[in-house]
Amino acid sequence: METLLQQLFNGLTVGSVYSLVALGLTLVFGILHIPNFAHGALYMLGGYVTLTMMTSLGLHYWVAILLSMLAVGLIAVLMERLIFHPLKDAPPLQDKIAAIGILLFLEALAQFIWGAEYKTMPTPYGQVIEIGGLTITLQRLLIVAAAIVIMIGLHLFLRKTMTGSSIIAMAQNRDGAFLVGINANKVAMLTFLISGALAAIAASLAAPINLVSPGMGHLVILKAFVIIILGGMGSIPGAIMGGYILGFTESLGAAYISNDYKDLIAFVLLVLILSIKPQGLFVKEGHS
Amino acid sequence: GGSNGDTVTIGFTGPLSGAAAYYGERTLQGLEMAAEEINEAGGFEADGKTYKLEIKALDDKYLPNEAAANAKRLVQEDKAPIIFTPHSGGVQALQVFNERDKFIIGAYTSEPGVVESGNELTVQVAPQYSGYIEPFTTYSIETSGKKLAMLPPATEYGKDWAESLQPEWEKQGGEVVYHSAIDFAKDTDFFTIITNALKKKPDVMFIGGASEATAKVAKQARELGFKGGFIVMDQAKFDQMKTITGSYDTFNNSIGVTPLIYSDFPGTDGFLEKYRDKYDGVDPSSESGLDYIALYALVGAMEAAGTVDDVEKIRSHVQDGLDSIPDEKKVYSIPSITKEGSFEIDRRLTIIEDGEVKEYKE
Amino acid sequence: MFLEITGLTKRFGGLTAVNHVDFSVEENKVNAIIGPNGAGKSTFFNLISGFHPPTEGQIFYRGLDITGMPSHKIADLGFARTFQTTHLFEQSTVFDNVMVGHRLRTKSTLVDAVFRTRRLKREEEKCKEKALEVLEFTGLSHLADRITANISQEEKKRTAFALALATDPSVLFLDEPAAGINPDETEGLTDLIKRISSTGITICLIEHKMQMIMKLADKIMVLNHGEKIAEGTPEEIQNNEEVIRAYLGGEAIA
Amino acid sequence: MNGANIKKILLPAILLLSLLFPLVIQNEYYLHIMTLAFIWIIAVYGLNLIAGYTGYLSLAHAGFFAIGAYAISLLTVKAEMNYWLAFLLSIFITSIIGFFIGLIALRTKEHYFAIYTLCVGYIIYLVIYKWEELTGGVRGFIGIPAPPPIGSISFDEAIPMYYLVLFFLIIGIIAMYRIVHSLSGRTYKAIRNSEDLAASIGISTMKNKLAAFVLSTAYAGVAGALYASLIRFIGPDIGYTNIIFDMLIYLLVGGIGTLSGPVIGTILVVWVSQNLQFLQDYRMLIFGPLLTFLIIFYPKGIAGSFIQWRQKQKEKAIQKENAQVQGREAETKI
Amino acid sequence: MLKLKEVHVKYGHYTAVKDATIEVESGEIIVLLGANGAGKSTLFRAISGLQRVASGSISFFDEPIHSLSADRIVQKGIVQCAEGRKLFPQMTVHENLQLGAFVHKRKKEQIKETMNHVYELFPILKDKDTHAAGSLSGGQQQMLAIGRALMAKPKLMMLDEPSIGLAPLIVEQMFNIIETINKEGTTILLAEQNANAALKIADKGYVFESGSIVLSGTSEELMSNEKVKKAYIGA
Ligand SMILES: Nc1ncnc2c1ncn2[C@@H]1O[C@H](COP(=O)(O)OP(=O)(O)OP(=O)(O)O)[C@@H](O)[C@H]1O
Ligand SMILES: Nc1ncnc2c1ncn2[C@@H]1O[C@H](COP(=O)(O)OP(=O)(O)OP(=O)(O)O)[C@@H](O)[C@H]1O
Ligand SMILES: [Mg+2]
Ligand SMILES: [Mg+2]
Repeated sequence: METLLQQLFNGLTVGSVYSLVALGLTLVFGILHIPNFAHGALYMLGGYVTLTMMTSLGLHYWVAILLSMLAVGLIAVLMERLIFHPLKDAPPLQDKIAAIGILLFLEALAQFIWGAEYKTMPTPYGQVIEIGGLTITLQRLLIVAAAIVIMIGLHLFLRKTMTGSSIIAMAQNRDGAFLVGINANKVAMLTFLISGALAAIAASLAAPINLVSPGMGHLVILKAFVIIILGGMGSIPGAIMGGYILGFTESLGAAYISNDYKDLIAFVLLVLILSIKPQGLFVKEGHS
Repeated sequence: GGSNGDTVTIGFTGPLSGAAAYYGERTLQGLEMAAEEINEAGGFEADGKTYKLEIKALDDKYLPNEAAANAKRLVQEDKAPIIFTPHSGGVQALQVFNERDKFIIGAYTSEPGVVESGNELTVQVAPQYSGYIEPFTTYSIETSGKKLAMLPPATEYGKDWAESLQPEWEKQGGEVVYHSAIDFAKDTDFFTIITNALKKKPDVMFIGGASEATAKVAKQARELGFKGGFIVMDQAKFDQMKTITGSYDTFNNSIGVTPLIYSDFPGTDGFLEKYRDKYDGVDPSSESGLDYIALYALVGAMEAAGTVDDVEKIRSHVQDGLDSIPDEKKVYSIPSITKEGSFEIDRRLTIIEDGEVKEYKE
Repeated sequence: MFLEITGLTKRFGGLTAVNHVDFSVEENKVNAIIGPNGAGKSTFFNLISGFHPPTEGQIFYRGLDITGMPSHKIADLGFARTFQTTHLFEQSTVFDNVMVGHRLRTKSTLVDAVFRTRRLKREEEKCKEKALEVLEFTGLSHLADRITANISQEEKKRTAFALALATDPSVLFLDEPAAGINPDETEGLTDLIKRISSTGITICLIEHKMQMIMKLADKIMVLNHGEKIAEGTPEEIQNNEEVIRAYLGGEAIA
Repeated sequence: MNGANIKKILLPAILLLSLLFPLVIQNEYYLHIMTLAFIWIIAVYGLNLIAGYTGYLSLAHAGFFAIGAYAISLLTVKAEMNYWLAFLLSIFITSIIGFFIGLIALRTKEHYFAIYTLCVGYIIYLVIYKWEELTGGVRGFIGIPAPPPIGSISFDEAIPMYYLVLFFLIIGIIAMYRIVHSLSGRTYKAIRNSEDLAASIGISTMKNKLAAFVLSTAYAGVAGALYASLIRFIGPDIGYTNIIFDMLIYLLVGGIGTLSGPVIGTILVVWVSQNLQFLQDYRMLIFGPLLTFLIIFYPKGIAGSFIQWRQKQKEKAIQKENAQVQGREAETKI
Repeated sequence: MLKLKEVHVKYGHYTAVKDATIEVESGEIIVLLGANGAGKSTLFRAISGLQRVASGSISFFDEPIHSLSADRIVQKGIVQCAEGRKLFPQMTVHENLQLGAFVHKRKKEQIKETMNHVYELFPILKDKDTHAAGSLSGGQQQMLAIGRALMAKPKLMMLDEPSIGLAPLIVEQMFNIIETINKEGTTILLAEQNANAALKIADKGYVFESGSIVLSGTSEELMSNEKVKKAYIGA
């Protein structure tokens, strides 16, 4: 029982991280229909930038995170301007490959700057809290809380502000967006900015409980893809749901099925779902 | 193989990019330091001729096929008589043709298979950890208890370790209650696996991997309320682990290999100094130290054999090479090489009690 | 009966695009379907040619129930179609476009391809001849090597015809073949359709251009909001009050 | 048609070159690299068939490559089967697995297919990585035999192995050439261009897609088996996503959906990256952007761009003709 | 107010609009007649900046706009109510209207007023306020599209086949509303196939055939023109 609770909580923690990453990915996909394979690299960069700000500039955790969100966001925008924008009319394969190219580049860059070894991120929130056999470190509470706050914030931004809804509008009907005078480029850049920032904060929150390394984005991004298919590509609630579903299945799977094969769970899950519903869950009706 | 003018190229193929690059670079550093020293000392003499050393390193991204390609290149273009490689995948890919192409493999891997395969031209530089197993077990069962949870890193080194630890542990009347590998490259969170391990109420936990990672696992185990001791795989160094946890208390009742920096071999201090001011203050690790001394041994072997290209002859003189290593170069003391071809090392063990580092006397 | 449609219905989510339509296509005739934009004409075609499974209703071809058959099987039975927005293999040459059209009448497989069997050679010949034949018939021979993306709208329409004809159809569905081409070209296309029809191929035609319909049609069905509001000869339709109100518009008859 | 001439001259020249290569170049390292490159080319042709000609970007092909490699290793080492029998069997196994995966995967489209196959590839990798009893896990798989000697020719020598691989490559290219130019090939291209239209002219898209997919996995299987027999040691990494990325890079640089693309791209990139060796970990700093900008400015790759250029010339010529014709008509009218 | 001079629009090699010269005066209703694919929508897309013109010039109040981006053109006061409506299907009617005023997003007050006005014009939309646009019937969607266009307070509104797929009754309403909007001071550019309905409310008309203007004049002239009758009034 205790273990079950503990594992559920662990799942919650991991799920929060997954959701944040998937959110950024799904936003970009919704607008530009690009599966951005380089998103994992943004996640990785987020971790490193925050770490550097803290260790070499001695900034406070939160300040570092903010700066890192900004920095990675800008890198993402740059990525959109330099690569995805020129490719917007190219055949569908090209943007995928280009994304891979960026991924390889950014990883090499990270290794060049920070080296290849594992690094650990200090956190001001190391305290351990015991609640009825349930062990919770403050950092983990933070991850869960922050994730929820961010999601609510994002939701309000997208639903309640014009600028935010212009993103959704763009996703739902590109031409329609143009017709009401939304500037496609601005929206695209804004979207990448947000997606980058989300990746950065996800990494910065997760880093203190694991490790920072050039390859840290690999598996996370693959799983994020699984999530946005689970949740329906471009769907925001879908990404959040999917993230937590995956988080729980993994931690429970690790506990009650097999720890060694837990990474398989995500992918098997996806393969099963697509086998049954080739368009993924929650596909929208074809509107005319 | 063969010699090229009066410089001998020592080849290296290992991960210099990607996740394992850090490890690859450290194995390379030892070689480069040794080569520099030897060259500064005017090179070495074989059969009345003096040679200088040149280290040529190629990246193989940890992939066997790349390693093979690199080795071919080093042999063809540089006539390298010796090629170092720090992963068993590479070693095994090279062993396919090293006897035919006539070069010695400097194998930095603990995989016993690479020498058991009976390859005539392989020198296993990395220690066979088998010797650690017994004292580790004895100490941990005495001080902490009989229930062992094994959480080795998901690397072949970790797996080998775990597999030789388990029988010894059971032989001494202990019981392995949990066994699963941690994949530092893949796992987003170690809580999950540690929770599962602790469910089995272990007294001792076997952990390892890079120091930072290992420390992290130990820390989280404590957070989750683990009170017992750790067996720390030799790859991790207590001193570096301390930088993560802040103090040694986290590791109370743990046993591990004495970090190079705490070793008291004749050559250790000199090496530490040189290494630190070459690599701005960073502490060296055993990989560097072992490759460093291995190169001395092999150069000694070439001198003793009086040839730089008759590799069989060189191989048969490695023992002489080991004997000829001057004391001030002995970062480790390696009295002998087994006839299968792996170095035998005097080992030093460290335990931590009440937050203090102590030497463990077997 | 040649092609019998009964109670055909299609719903997309909330919207009923085709609503209990009964219709019988007459062999060797030109059967026209007209109606305002969004009336459900294209959808009606899509249902018959197996692109959407109908929500309700049945389709019989020479007594055989073909309701919900996959479109390639239906094509195999001798149904061919053109699409409203001309739909071609844009990046291939006109000839290659038309050549695959006859693929469904061939048997050769990968194995034949790898070993260049006699069968493959024979069938490739067959397809080439067919392609040349239909290009000749549609008056496109001179464009055979052009990349389809670069030819004119009207030529694309003809290519679409050729592609459809290459499948040796017994019934041909044309969705607004004359959309986006000028009157003279429309004339030309009208003749082409006449000639096709005269070779004994049954034709189903959707078109907004009345004068063309009136020239060609033996029988007209009018759809509005997915429902059949009238059926009959051109004359009957022209004078049908409801049709005028719903489609031809106001006091249209000149 | 100058295209025909180019083919008439270039093809035999290249063939001759590849045949003479070992005799001219005495360097075993170059031979080894070439042999490896040829193996990759075979795999890339497989990828090209499904991604280039049929329009379905499969990211699982590194997985199939690995399956081929592990299959032959297991059969020869653990089951001690006759090499060539094992070789055929491992191709068969790869295709069978490909068949069942394709059966499901090909129901998805576009991004879904790409991501689906990406995941399938990753599953294959993880299974190899975790299933130690069978595959040896991270330790990899040792002692894979070279092909058995034919007469006095022993294949653990570099030159015979080179010719063996070259042999398979040539077979592979001829088969691919014939397929692409056959009715089946046209069918695949039709599907790539528009699946609806293809269906409307009576093509059973599923059957054809599946055929293309299975064949493409077979190519990957052959490549894998040859790889295992050349390197004689394999680890799970050969199934990792990096490998499929490499294949894609080869394919795109050369020109996706073209017959010469895989050859050009693979050989070029392999040699370039060998010569960038001295950059070591900085290699990708140059290579990544290089790749990306190539994609932006030459999305059709080298071969593709060339073909496009020739096509343009032709179009121009034709249009000029027509113009002249009209011109004459105009004159005659006057 | 709006002048098109020798405008050509191309899709790749294919020229969809050839040498179009059109003049629109403030307060007018101008109708473009033409069969499917004649080039009406393309011309509209060109004016709205969704499609670049290959050659020729478009000027609005004597200021060239053919090189401006779509959003700038909307800001200038040219709003299109496009073929196929182009609504945001998963958003509510309200949200759709809101976004219609995107270019005025700062002016909260004005947005409120305009929205109320739109609701007066189309009471049905007020009832459907919270429904998803995708769930509306074709006719309602068309009204929403026009409503959304109005939200931007356009000086010139372009309507591309507003009668598509609408019941005759609604078509009539639609044309009445267009007239009302025009009376309130918005200039209207209307693309239609339903010629007689359109010509009834229009001042001037242009007839398109495969991309070129083949005929133009006052609606009376066009009404009485045989060719037009034959081709676009049917029968
Ligand atoms: N795939 C689809 N999903 C949802 N609705 C659809 C789909 N296809 C068509 N519709 C709707 O069905 C109705 C009929 O469409 P259809 O294309 O059959 O009209 P049509 O008579 O061909 O009009 P037109 O003359 O403009 O071609 C329209 O309201 C359209 O929006
Ligand atoms: N995106 C596009 N790419 C290529 N050709 C196009 C494109 N859009 C339209 N066309 C072609 O341009 C021509 C004009 O199309 P357009 O939609 O402007 O005609 P229209 O008068 O609006 O027809 P409708 O009455 O059906 O709306 C048509 O032949 C059409 O096929
Ligand atoms: Mg239609
Ligand atoms: Mg239009």
